Amino acid sequence: MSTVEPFTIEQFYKFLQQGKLMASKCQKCGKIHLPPRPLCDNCYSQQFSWIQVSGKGKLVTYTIINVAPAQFQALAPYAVGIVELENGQKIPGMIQDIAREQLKIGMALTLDFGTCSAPQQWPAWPRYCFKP
Amino acid sequence: MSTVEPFTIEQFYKFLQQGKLMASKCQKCGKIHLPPRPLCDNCYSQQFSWIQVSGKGKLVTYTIINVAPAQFQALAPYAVGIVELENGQKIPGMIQDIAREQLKIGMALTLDFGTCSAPQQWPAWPRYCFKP
Amino acid sequence: MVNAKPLVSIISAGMSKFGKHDGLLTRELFAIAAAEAFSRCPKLQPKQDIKAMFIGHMGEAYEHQGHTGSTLADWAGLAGIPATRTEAACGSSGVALRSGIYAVLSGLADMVIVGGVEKMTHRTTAEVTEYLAMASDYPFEQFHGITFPGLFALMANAHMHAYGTTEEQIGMVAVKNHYHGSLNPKAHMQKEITLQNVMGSKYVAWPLKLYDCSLITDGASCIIITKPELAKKYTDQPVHIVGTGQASDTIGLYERKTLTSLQSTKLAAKTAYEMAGVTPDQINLAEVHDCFTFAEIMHYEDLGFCKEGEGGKLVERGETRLGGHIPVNTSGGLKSKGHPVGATGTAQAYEMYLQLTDQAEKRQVKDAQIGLTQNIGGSGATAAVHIYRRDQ
Amino acid sequence: MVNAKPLVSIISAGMSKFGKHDGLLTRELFAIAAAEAFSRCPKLQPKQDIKAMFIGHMGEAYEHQGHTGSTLADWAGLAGIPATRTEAACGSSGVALRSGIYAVLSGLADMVIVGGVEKMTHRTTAEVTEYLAMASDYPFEQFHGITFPGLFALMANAHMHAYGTTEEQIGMVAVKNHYHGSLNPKAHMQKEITLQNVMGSKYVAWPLKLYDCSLITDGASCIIITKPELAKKYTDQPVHIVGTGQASDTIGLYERKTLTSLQSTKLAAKTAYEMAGVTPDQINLAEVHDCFTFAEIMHYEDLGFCKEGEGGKLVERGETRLGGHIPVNTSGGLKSKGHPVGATGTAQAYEMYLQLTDQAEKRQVKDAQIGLTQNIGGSGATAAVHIYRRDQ
Ligand SMILES: [Zn+2]
Ligand SMILES: [Zn+2]
Repeated sequence: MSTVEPFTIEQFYKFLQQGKLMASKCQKCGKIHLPPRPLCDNCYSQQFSWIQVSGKGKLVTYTIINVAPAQFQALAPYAVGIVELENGQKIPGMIQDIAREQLKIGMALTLDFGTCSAPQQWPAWPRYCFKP
Repeated sequence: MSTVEPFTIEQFYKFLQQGKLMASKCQKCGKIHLPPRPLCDNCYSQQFSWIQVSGKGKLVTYTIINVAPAQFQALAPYAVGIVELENGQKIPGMIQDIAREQLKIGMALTLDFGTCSAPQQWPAWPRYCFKP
Repeated sequence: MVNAKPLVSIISAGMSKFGKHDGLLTRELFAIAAAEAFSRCPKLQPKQDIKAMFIGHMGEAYEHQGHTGSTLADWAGLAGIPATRTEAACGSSGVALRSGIYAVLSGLADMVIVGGVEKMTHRTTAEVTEYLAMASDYPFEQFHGITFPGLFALMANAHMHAYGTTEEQIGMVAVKNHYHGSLNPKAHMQKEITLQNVMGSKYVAWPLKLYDCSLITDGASCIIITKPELAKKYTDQPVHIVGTGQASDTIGLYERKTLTSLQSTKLAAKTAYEMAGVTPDQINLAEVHDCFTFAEIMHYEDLGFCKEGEGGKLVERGETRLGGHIPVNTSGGLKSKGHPVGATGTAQAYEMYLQLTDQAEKRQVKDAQIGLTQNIGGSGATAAVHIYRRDQ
Repeated sequence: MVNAKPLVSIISAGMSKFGKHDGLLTRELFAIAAAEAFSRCPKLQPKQDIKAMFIGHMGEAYEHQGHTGSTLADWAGLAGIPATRTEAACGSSGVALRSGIYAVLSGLADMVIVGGVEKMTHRTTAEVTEYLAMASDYPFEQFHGITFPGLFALMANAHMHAYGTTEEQIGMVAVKNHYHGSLNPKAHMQKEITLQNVMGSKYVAWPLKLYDCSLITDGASCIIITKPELAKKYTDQPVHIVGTGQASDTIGLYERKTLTSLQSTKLAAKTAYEMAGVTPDQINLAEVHDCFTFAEIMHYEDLGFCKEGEGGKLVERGETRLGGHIPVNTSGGLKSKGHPVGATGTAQAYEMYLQLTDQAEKRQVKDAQIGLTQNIGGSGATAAVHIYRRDQ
């Protein structure tokens, strides 16, 4: 491709829809941004490149949402957590396909593409989740 | 009645529902508040009494709303204006039962109780309007 | 004896009863708080003396009413003065206070009213939950079904894992704050609860239960601040603000280096302590942001009231209970006094004003000289810390 | 020659293109504006130098995202600093600027970034109309079906009745501002229109037509201000702010003594003029709040550019057009540059920065020394006026 996709959150989700977990790398200081940012918060550069990162990581913390927002009530109770990926970036998301008792800080989880989307108006992004 | 109704906007609308246009009068400085206020903005007293005021007044300014909020779209186009009542207080509202060409700044109008309510959730107040 | 130079001085304060106020609008609720502040200070001529207003207000959705700075100035009888709404979620009026201090120190406004208000109970719990969620990151938190209690639950779990903090210790914060609230006639809930009540309540977001959550409440609060050299013209008993700190952090909890403490609190506290020339052990009492019970434990640590990881033990030993070494949330806190979000920051300052002028009645802390308030927004992307000193 | 003492000095400024930015979030849009301000000033080290942020942002509903002060600090690479969102409807960032000036003058923050942002175009017109309506009084205006254009239409009708101002004169504001916008590469609309275009467009709220209304636009803007004595360390060409005024009025239009002028503008302007030691006839150019064309005519009068009732004639004579006696809205104004509400106040300051450093290219006002910006909220319950001076 001759044009580079914009370094935006929307583009991050578009890549997810294509089955790719993408981060941006600052061309000046090397910092990896996940999600991408238009301005490096380390060195203020606006020059980035896309890198594909591994969806494997470990669970940093989790909780079980019992009282859910209207939009998610059909799914409750559900587990959410923050996962540290192999490249060191942390992202949050729902955790699926695991019994509540088996959730453990430090356990291995893998990002799964687009299986737990819920209907909505704006924004029309796919929703990833984590699985064992 | 032994208890005085609270000097609130909600109470103002409750009185309207009873067919009464009520204002509050500051017991310290005499300022008439329409709508009522819990704190006199002239002298900072919190002591008031209710007074009934005339719904007759004259039109200070008006416009025709062509592009209406969702809730009012069925009524559009409709006239709204600000009316100065006989006691000198000004209040806004819809103007009904008059052809657009007959609207004139300075014309006499009278407050009409509860004929142009539109459905809604919060707040459950009756909606007054002005008529020739 | 701490003798830090005052930045500004509080000459009066007002607060509505916190609770359910059917039939009152935001503007009316705030006018009630302003009325108390005005009448408490007979020498004050509000129209002549007050030069600016900063008001914390979080949610324009509750009454479909934004532009609340000018709205509240109008309804407080102050139309004309510069009136500014600040919003930093649950930290909205802590930030209003900070902004008011800037204004007094600037020399452009000798006297400023700062306050906050939220009218919430006329909306359903589902609506309130939705409105409050706006304080957290949309694209990676709200979007993935992470609620506001959920964010604090994520931190609580990390803290329990790292330091062995227990659900019982977390629940003890609720018991303590309800005890304090039972002594505060303006608190939303004025009855004591037991640890069994807390432990038996339903999970909202494990490990946080219903009784670990602050209340949905209507309320308003304000204080009037002025230059220290003008304060004695208005009152014999001013309370001095000797330190102020405000800090931010990433909006997303997930982007932070640690999940067991808030860098925003630490940064704001460091600034405020240094400005005041005070160390944490010199603080006699504090109002901290117990939006969820666990948060209070984390705040103890971040504010230096105990070592990292020992917050659970601090509450367990009763040191933060009235009569303890450092009473925290004598007002009842957000947990028992209630949490009308925009009003919370200046309600903390209101409690400090009462305590440091010996007007706190049944919950008065004896011989308190120095107090601290800490107000946060969202999951801690904003923190405001202020340090107060009794007039000497 | 005016030589008023600077309050603060602008050392840099940034602004996104105003327009439709599909696929960008509020935070990303603001980061783009901040990036311009940072790169325009190579000596600036943002993390080390910038001590606080004030950000105008009106609507949390657009992205279900409140708490935007800290959010934007984070995305501008400034997480950690005190970051405060101010909201005063369409006047949100004018008020942010005022708050930033307080902060610099306070001595607590030597350098402050003030800005504003709104991302609007991803929502439907009905949604935007609903969100904007929150700026006006709910219980007596919104509740009775009075829209935002409706409020200005009520004022326009009163003005036409009192002074004989004509619909054509009102429309000439649109023609002039579109001409100016055609010279601004960052304007949303960059094409000229004719008076026939305006007069032939559909009524929104009589006498205001579609072409009398400002645009629904995405955009962000910011400026960086510091103490005057520090400015030259960062740039050879600072612009000085020599006057600031902010005022409020009743939230309800109906409660005001007059409907043909805004007391908030008059009060804010009086304060700013006195502080600057400047009279209206010394103003060389101005950016005023033309949310609706009629408003600009009223602002001419309230700011003292002409006598009461003569605003219509001022625009008719071309005096406020580029090349005229006092060019107004050389940027294109809200009408042609666009009105991303929270961004508007500091976008006005951005234009003033360009003009007073000779960077306004095709729309440069020759020999301009003194400029003024006026930003209002809602139907005028808030006004912020600032006066700028070229460095000498
Ligand atoms: Zn970098
Ligand atoms: Zn009175």
